[in-house]
Amino acid sequence: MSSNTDFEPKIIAFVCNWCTYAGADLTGTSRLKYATNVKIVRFPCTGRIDFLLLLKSFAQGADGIIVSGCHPNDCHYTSGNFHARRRWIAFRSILDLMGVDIRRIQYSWVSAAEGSKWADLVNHTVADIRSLGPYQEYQKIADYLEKGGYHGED
Amino acid sequence: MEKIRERAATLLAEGVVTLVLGYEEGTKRPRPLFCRNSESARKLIFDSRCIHNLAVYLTKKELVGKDRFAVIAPIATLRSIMQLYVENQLSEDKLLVLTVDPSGELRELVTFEDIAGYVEQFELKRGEREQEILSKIDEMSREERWKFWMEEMSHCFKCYACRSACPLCYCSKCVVEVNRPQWINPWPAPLANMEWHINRAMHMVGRCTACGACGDACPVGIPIDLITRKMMEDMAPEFGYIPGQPAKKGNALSTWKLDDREQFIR
Amino acid sequence: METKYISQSGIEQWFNAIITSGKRVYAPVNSRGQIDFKLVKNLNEVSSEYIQTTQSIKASVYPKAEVLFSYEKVNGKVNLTDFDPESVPETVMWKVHPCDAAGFKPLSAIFNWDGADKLHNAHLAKTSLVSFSCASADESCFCTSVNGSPGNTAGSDIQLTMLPDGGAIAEILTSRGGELAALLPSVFEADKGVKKEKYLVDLPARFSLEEVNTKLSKAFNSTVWKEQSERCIGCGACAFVCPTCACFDIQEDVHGSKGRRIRCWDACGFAMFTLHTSGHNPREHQSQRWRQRILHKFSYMPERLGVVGCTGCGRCSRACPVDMNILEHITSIAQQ
Amino acid sequence: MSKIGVFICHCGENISATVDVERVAREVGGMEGVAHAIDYKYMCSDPGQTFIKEAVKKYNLDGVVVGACSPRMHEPTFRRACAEAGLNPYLCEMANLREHCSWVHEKSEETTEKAIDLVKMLVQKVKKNKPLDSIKVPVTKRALVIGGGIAGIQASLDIANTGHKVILVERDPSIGGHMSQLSETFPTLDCSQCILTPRMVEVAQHPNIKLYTYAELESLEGFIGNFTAKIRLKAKSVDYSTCTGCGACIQKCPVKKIPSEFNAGLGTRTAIYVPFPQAVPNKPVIDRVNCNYYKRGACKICEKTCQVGSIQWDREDEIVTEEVGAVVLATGFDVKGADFFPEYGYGKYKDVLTGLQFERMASASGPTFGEIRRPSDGVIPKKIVFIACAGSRDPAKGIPYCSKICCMYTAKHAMLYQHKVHDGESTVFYMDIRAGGKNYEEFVRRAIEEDTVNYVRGRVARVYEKDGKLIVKGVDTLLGGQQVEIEADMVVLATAGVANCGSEQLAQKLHVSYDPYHFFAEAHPKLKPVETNTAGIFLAGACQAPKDIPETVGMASGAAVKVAALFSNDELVREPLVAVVNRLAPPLYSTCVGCFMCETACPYNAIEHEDIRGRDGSLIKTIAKVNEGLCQGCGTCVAFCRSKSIDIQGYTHEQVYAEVMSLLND
Repeated sequence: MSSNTDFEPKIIAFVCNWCTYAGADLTGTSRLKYATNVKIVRFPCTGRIDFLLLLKSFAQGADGIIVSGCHPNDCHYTSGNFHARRRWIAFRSILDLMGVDIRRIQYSWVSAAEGSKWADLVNHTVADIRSLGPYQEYQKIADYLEKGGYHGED
Repeated sequence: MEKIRERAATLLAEGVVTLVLGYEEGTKRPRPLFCRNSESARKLIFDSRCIHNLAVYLTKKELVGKDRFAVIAPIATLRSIMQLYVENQLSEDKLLVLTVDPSGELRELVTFEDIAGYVEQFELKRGEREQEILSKIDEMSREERWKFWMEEMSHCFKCYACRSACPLCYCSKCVVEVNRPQWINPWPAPLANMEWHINRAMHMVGRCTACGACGDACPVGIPIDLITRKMMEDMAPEFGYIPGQPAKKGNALSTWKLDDREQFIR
Repeated sequence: METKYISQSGIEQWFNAIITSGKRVYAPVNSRGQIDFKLVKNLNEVSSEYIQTTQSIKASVYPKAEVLFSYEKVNGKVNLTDFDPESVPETVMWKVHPCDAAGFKPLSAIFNWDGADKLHNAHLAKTSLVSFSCASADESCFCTSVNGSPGNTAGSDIQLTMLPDGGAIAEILTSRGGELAALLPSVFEADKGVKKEKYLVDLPARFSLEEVNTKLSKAFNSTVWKEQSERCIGCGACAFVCPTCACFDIQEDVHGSKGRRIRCWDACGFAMFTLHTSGHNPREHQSQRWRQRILHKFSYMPERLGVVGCTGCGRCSRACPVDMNILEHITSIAQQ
Repeated sequence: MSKIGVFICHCGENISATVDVERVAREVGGMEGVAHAIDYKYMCSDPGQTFIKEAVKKYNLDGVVVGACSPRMHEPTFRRACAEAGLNPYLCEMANLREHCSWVHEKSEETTEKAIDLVKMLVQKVKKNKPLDSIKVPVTKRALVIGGGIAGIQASLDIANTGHKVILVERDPSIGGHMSQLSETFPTLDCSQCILTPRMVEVAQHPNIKLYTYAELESLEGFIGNFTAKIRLKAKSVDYSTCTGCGACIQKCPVKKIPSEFNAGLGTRTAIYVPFPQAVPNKPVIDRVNCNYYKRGACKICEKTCQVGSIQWDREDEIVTEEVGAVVLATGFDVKGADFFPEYGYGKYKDVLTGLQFERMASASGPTFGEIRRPSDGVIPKKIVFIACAGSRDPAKGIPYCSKICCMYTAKHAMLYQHKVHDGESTVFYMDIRAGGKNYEEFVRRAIEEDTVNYVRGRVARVYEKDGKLIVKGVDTLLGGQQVEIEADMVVLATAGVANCGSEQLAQKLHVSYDPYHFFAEAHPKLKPVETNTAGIFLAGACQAPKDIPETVGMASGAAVKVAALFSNDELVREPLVAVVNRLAPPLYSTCVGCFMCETACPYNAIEHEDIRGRDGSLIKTIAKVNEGLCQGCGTCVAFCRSKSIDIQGYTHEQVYAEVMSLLND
């Protein structure tokens, strides 16, 4: 996969309401700038973020994903992020076994006070995904039913 | 073998149990047998070819009924029974476990504590087949792994034999049948199949006992058991669980530790 | 209908001629430890040592999931794109067993019983079947019990019966078969008068269809269903490998303002198959679903469509994870 | 089809300067199901809200999306506006066009397109929103306070003084706790008993406080506002309704050599006893483990002595049930005792004491009536060594934390010693002096400067006995690690404060979490220091972490206010953003199969078991049920549930799925 300077990656961010969403609010209040590629979906807690949403995002054409919540011990619900951390440890290991490109999922802890960290995270992730290129490997097969691609037919 | 037949016949004749779940000779290899009277207990066999995980039947109420029943359980089945117990799916007063220990002795395990103690003696090891395929996968690059699995997944026609054969897939409505929203596309297609198998592996974290029933059941020969197996091997030391010796409360994904290790969260 | 002789090298030349004609050719290939129909380009890819492919030719002739039509809403107007029969490529199924070829009759009976099924018929119209008669069988085979035989030509366009010299008796059975042979007429030599029966496997019938039919007509409330189905775990393996199973599901695949309607395989053995929205399930237990499977194939179809829903290929028995052996079960019903 | 109203705010120029708001309104207005879309200068202003209210009525809207600032800012505003117009407030959502868009991007096509995407995403979400009603939970306005030390006393009095009933449960025969054992208190050196005893009496006499001493919590069921507490009243063997507390029985009791708990083992008590003279209630209990009658079946001297016949030999433990709406945990702490310090000879040498023992010795009511005397021979020690951080801040001992109070009480001990033994010499070994608190540093300076206490910065390696002296070997780290050896007559260890024994079991009974040291865990380390994770259960004092008296009292009053606030309403009204387990028609009833893994995933113990029974009463299945009084809406159970049987209102599967699909589809 070659990097493509014209390529504008689609990145979706799953964040918790109490830390990262608030941190991203602070980025705004601080007028820090970041790329428009990332769009945020708000969740009560990282503990709520279903791994299936990540899979569906890739299938729907996301080139990259950000998952972010409270730092350990800072969870509004005390342990939602710890549950989430375990979920991501397992999920990453399974995706890696299956050959899914796990470099395209960026996990992070961004607190409500880390407005600049959020901007950095977004900009870094956009740059990383831009250099990885579009996730065609995944998107290509998302459309296939059976024929027309993966049965050795073409 | 004779001892198992005798014991099963006695249990049924004396009304201790109304059903003995065991194995009989099948077309090419032994198959599950439901003995409901001492007469049919004569058909029972038990040897190393008996590999069906009979624990899959234990959560089917219409089959096991309301009375006490016995199950002939090799070690893999015992591990599943322990996991089912922790997940509130079995009760001690309904179940009697018969097994044959390595010395050939017939053992009766009455309590889950007994089963746990018995299971503890056996180590879970990779077989030759698992070793061969997994080491092949280990050597692949990410792109090769993706190609390998996509090729395998293109054969899957979603008969769900893997799900049906798994003792731990006892949900009354599986997530693939949830359609608001339709998380996983119900038709067989390479990606929809992949999503199903990733999902299955995630649902098995901290639960899979690596019995291999899913892989054995797959009619098109996808080594799906190795997905959960590899996951189990990677996660067990990470989260400190031992298949067949589950923690009393919760499992790997419903519990956590302050110092769970990861290197990927920025 | 004419009978010809084709030599070993003739077979290869003819095969290559079919490939060159641009038709897709599917044939049994040994890959990943399984024999299944795959797209082939060379005759040497085709497997010889096997009794039966895991999946029937149904798996290659029809997609497992197929778009009935697709739609898109643009500026408040819906544009519909219907299924195009011409999109189906010309396909030759090579080395089909007679039991697979026979499967299209029951399939057509189901798909066309009330109205012509556009998709089914399109696939059929574009598919030619070159069957090979059977010189071997295993304990799961029982075509002779269900109106078939190792040399049954029903459904085939051309049937080859392999001879010890590597050549074959070629029965050109249909005009479509004639067209296929016409791709390289020179290799089809005059019939040498060899009787093909000599080269077929001997497979005595295991039960009488009439007897089974009579027994089944009174068996709806029998306990046999529960007894036989106890070990059934309710997967769909049997239905998906079957050459005559036709259960399907209709699904919508919607993305924003675009979408497509998909027909995909389903199985009457699944608990969800008959589940009503209310929560009621007329076939609540596996025994009822097993009964449906057997009665549909051996009673309802002969009664209503005039064709048996089983060709005796034995795939379901081989694929079953818990050894639900259909031959054994039907035999025991016949003997009751 | 939905009828959704979309309202795009310019926020003055905050949004409109970088986002083409008119285009946003125009494009979103063309969406399927959007009935009305406008943009306006200030949506949050009165006229802006009026636009929304009027549109709700005019277009009969069934959903509203406001594209403006962060929902963390104005979501309540717009939801209220919708509610006033008759639209369920939970059918209103906000798209964050300011903080997440206009403020972080330059003016460009992309920025406007992102704004459109964000609004569209919320339109797709709101299509899946369902009207929700607030959750109302009735409140039993009676509090349970567990632990009768200063924390429990303060909390009980504060709650009782707001007019609510309090049930105070104390494990020991008397309330008072550790504070009643102290001699003087830092930094003022006023007598502990003198300031505590009036409070104890006030508790006993308060009309709103029901006191159970010699009692322990057996179980606690229920949830905020609706707890049922079972309390075990341990058999006292004395009928308090007739006992006059004359004390004659105590005088006559022949078993006199039982080490006194109150005196930290330095004095003795009898088998029938009150722990200390000012005890509340000042009536005795019989210690059945040591009583001759209970041990051997004969004696009964107390019974013969008792003029009013109050001795009840066959009295049994009793369980009482109390309905309460809130619980304050005030079970205090303990100090590390014997065999924890083999290197300091505690337990081996009689003249090595804990701080608490020294406290009793310095107390005028203590075993030596306030004189400092060696337990071994009764001689007044001339040289005394105090060792601070005995166990605390020592990861090797498993206590990495600072016990917080030791620096201060060690200074106090040294000072008291110098006041009592004028020619005495005292040395304090310390790691750091932590004297953060009002007048604390001054207090320590006074000990060093006015009372000539010798402070040595360093660790003591070993204490051993030689020729009747305790040899203290340590280093002075300020003098470059020079070896220091002191021949002392007495050594006092400022032992670490640890969680009370049984706190782990208690926490499990109450379903509150605890830290690795078994101190109870607060709900948030900064913002919710007195709350626990379990709604309706609060913390006061050293059961949360070691702390001094003023801090404890402050925290107790804080907990009391939390309880009072809870009791200020007849019903608890909560946002309905809670998890729900699906319920279906028979025969499935629910897709939940009752694996109960959600039970461990829930941080709030909100998952309960619900039995589904047939008409004949037979059990069909047991499924999970969310207690909406306890659920805080984190949704961890939702992501965990394999069969998607649990969903969370406000962030349902359908809602978040629609959002994600909307973002990626175009």
